[in-house]
Amino acid sequence: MNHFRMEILVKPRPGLLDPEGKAIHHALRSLGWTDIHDVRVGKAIYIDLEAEDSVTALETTEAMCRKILANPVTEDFEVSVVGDTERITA
Amino acid sequence: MNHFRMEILVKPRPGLLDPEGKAIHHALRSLGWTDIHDVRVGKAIYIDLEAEDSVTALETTEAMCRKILANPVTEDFEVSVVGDTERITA
Amino acid sequence: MRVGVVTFPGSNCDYDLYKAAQQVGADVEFIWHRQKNLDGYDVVMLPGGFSYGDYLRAGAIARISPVMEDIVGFAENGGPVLGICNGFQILCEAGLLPGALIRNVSLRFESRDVHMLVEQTETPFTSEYQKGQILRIPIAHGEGNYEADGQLLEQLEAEGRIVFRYVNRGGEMTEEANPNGSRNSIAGLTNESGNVLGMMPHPERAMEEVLGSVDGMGVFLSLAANLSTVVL
Amino acid sequence: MSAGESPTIVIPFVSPRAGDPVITSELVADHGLSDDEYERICRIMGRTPTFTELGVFSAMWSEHCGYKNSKRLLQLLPTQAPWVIQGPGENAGVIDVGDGYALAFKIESHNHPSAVEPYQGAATGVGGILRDIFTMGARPIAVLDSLRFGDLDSARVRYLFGGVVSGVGDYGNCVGIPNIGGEVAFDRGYEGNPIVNAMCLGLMKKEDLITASASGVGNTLMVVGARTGRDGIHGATFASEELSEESEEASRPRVQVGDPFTEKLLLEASLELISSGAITGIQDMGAAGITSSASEMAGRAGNGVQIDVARVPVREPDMTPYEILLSESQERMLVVATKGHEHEVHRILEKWELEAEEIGEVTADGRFRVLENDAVIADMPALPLTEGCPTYEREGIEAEEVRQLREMDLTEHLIPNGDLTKAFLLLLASPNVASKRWIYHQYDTTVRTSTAVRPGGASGVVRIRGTKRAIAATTDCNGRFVYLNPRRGAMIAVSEAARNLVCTGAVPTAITNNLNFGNPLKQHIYYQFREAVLGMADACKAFETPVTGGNVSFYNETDGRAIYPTPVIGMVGIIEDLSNITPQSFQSKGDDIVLLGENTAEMGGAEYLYVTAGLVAGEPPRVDLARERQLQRAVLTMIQNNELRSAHDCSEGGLACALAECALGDEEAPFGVKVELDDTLPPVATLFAESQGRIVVSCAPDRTENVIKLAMDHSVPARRIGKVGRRGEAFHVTAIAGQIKIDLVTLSRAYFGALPAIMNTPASSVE
Ligand SMILES: Nc1ncnc2c1ncn2[C@@H]1O[C@H](COP(=O)(O)OP(=O)(O)O)[C@@H](O)[C@H]1O
Ligand SMILES: [Mg+2]
Repeated sequence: MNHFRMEILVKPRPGLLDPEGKAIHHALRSLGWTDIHDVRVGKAIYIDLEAEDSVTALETTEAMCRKILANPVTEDFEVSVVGDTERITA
Repeated sequence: MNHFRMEILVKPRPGLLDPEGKAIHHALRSLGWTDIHDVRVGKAIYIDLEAEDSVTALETTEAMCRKILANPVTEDFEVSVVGDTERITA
Repeated sequence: MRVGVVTFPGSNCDYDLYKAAQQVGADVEFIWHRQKNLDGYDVVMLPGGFSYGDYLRAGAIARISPVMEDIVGFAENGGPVLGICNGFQILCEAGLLPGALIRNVSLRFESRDVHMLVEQTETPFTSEYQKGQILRIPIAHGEGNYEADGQLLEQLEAEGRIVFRYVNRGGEMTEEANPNGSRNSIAGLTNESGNVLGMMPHPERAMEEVLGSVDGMGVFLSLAANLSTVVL
Repeated sequence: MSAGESPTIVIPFVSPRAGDPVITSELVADHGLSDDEYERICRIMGRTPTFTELGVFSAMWSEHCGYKNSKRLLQLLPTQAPWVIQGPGENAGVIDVGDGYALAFKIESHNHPSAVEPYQGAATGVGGILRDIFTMGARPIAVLDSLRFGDLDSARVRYLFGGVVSGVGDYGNCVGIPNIGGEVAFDRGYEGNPIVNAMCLGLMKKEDLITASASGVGNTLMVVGARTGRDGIHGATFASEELSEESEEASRPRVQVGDPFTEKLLLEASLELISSGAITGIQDMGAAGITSSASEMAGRAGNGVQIDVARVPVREPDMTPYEILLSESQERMLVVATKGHEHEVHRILEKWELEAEEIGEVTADGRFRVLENDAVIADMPALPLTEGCPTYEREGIEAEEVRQLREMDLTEHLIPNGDLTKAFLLLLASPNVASKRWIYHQYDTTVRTSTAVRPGGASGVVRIRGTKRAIAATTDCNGRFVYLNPRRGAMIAVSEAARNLVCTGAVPTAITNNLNFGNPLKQHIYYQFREAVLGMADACKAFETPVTGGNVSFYNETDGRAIYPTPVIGMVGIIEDLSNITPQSFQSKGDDIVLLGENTAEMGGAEYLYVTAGLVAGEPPRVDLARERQLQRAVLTMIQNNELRSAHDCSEGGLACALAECALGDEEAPFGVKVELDDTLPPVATLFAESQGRIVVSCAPDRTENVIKLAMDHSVPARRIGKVGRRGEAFHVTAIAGQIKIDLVTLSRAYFGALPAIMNTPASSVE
């Protein structure tokens, strides 16, 4: 088995209301950053796990997303491997 | 001016307790995913903005992070450009 | 009427719900979230609170509790299920109710009295109310912003599944009267067959004059009225 | 040993642990210990301490745990009454509230952590005080929060304020404890050093009281709840240091993160443990973590404890014994399980999905002994840790600067600078007077379905289910008054707290206090502290409200400047009959408005001066404890005789603002007001002075005569000053030579709109 660090980005689905993004947009604008078109806020989840290889690691993580990490009604997700054994133990 | 989509990953600082990560870890374990060492949860923020070039876009976004997007006491952040004009309008 | 009130780790309105059901004469028991058998209950209630700290998303982790499988079965067999606040969030996460509850537009926890209009009285939860009645009931939540796509909203409206709506004191649907930004000012809705109700306001907190309102009693009286006839 | 020979004292030798630093005088100083204190430690030990032992002593002898500079004065406070079940010294005070119930209550500060990280600092502050309550065997039934910040025109202050409020809210909301009140003030005197005090009340059957002592030699020590990480190591010493530019950066790794979900589980598990009979003692791991909880529990029982740090479940690898002993990770408890009942503790904790680990035992030898696997790494007498901390009494001298401010002539400010109505609106919209809804709408106030009066009333009230009784609670302190005249200011704080309770129909019963001050080593701060304690002692005696516990927070300074001395009073009272609960706002048009007490021209410390001239100056208003007591007795009698429809005391903003609050209620249906005041005072004083001993009541017109007569019977000045008007009528208050006239919509907008408008402008953690 090998170690992998997985990064999961969970984002509000396009078109759905994102109150947090809206509020941040508003705050940034009033701080003088006026050249912003849109702000969306999601979650970044990092999971350190053991798996045979990176393909299995990805599959497992995607299964987690479908099962619980993302809400299919409101969210999309993206999964990637951001670290393997060496980088994690470092 | 050009369009850029910025991705900001805001993560809890290492060593600090991450109750949300802990709860998710526990939930994943009870669903049978036992090969997990650690779960940490942060925010993924996407900002579509206009800037001269990608260097300015990065600088501006980092300034936003320091000013308001990240809590310097408890969080670290990472900024990157994930899209330019074409990809955004697509 | 035999009522089961489910306790998840982090539920904090379970006791309040227990007392409210008892007040209308029900025989009430707590159901621990690991319990696997719902035989003998006439109604199952999912209380408010912060199951699993509301971490990840409100209701997301509670949804995988062992008891939920049986609750899904119970509901599919027509058993009445009432979810209040966090209970509503869990029902949405579990797919027993459509849509999702996301963060309040204010991004703040909102705790105060709201007014809501009773739109549907043909449900086991609201038969003792008058159609058009305006209730004053406390809310207390951070994620009560009901979100659904246009198609679903149309369907909910067309099927008359919106039971409660946020209004002002005069009964008008306004932006200020909507405490969390819910689509169509939805405060409570049912599933297709009408036996599952989710609502953000807390009727169990409006059961006695000393607490400021008795407008929540109708929910429990309705259940008692409907279910005692079934039992007898 | 033959007669006459002294017994040989065996001094246990402990060899230094590999990798630990050697003890140098710098290291001793870094631990906040003076040379004298260090010598004393060496004498107690009979040798030089190891690094771990030094850490333990330093934490236990810190200001926070050892009360070095406050203990002697605190002994002057009255602590006894027939209804006091548990006075100071335990996790919380406990009083008898009748019908077989006991009430545990206490207040705690989290000022320094909140200055560094407002959200987590405030959240963990609430977490800590809840644990203090449920470790007494009581179920928490209410929370209050007392807050102070700098002026809100700074983005950083808005950030602190917003963060603290959501931290207080999120934590209590998640655990499910209603917030029933509190207070907040904004003044440049708190810039950079906010005050965050949280109070909790818990209810139990009298027989369920349990104390935090390690009794029963051979019993097992268990740590339950969250794992131990490197959070807040040296928090106790940190809480006793001044803040500076650097401390913000330097103290970051010490930030503790709260987990209210785990706390909720811990609460349920603890109450179940206590009722199971499997344990003999339980204590929160607060400041100084395992060290303080274990040594305090040993100290109280006169026993010793032996702990193996290698058995403590940790969150991070490679933690040293020093770190494990001093970690302040939240949501942990130390439990003393009766020998042979450990499995029951495990069973209950498992049900609540929490960990429990056996880490040691209660011993008979009075030693605080720490092992790391088989090696002894600390071995010290337990009692001196908790009882041996040297205490100091210092010299206190008033600061010249304050004396000058107090003696300032305020006559010119009695002449209004323009229109009175305009000044009034400015005052009403000042964050110190304006509605605090923006705060308490973020707090769950109705969970547990027992809140009879929510925040927004004179005091919060929770009923006791199954009885006719209710408990009322309030927190009060006007720091400006204390700053200008500490003794009088403290008396006012106690009087105001009692007055607030009385207005809701409660009999003031006991207090807890949180003494927030600057650096006590400075003479003028010590002066403030001593005077405030003396004033509080006098007032508590006068109102028969003993002090059952409290907390001292010193070193509230930024770059050498201290906050206003702020002795927050948390007072509880008993309402014998729910029907006595009295609202603060007017209830019915046509009712008479009666003023109890006298208007005076005492403008010292008034909010009016701050709003119109940016001044904190003058002699604070006089307070006559005997007359105040009479006033309160009179109002209670009126309430018990059903004479009143509402009662509200006059505080910040004076009579005019009190009347506005009575008129506006919760905004939904405000009443008009028509009041005429014939005092021969400048109108500014009549309307805005913050003279003490005044309560505005309303009653049906046919009761007015009774009300005035009852007041006279108690020698309380009383007069009818006007009438409650119709809904939608104007707010009209006339004084000799001046008046306020304004429509209710404008009034309402000023009062309710102020805080939301301010908080809509962005906040930032950096200026
Ligand atoms: N931080 C707070 N938390 C909860 N309630 C608060 C807070 N600050 C103020 N309140 C509530 O707002 C109301 C007005 O506060 P305040 O003006 O301090 O009252 P008073 O002057 O009568 O003591 C009170 O009911 C108080 O409990
Ligand atoms: Mg006030």
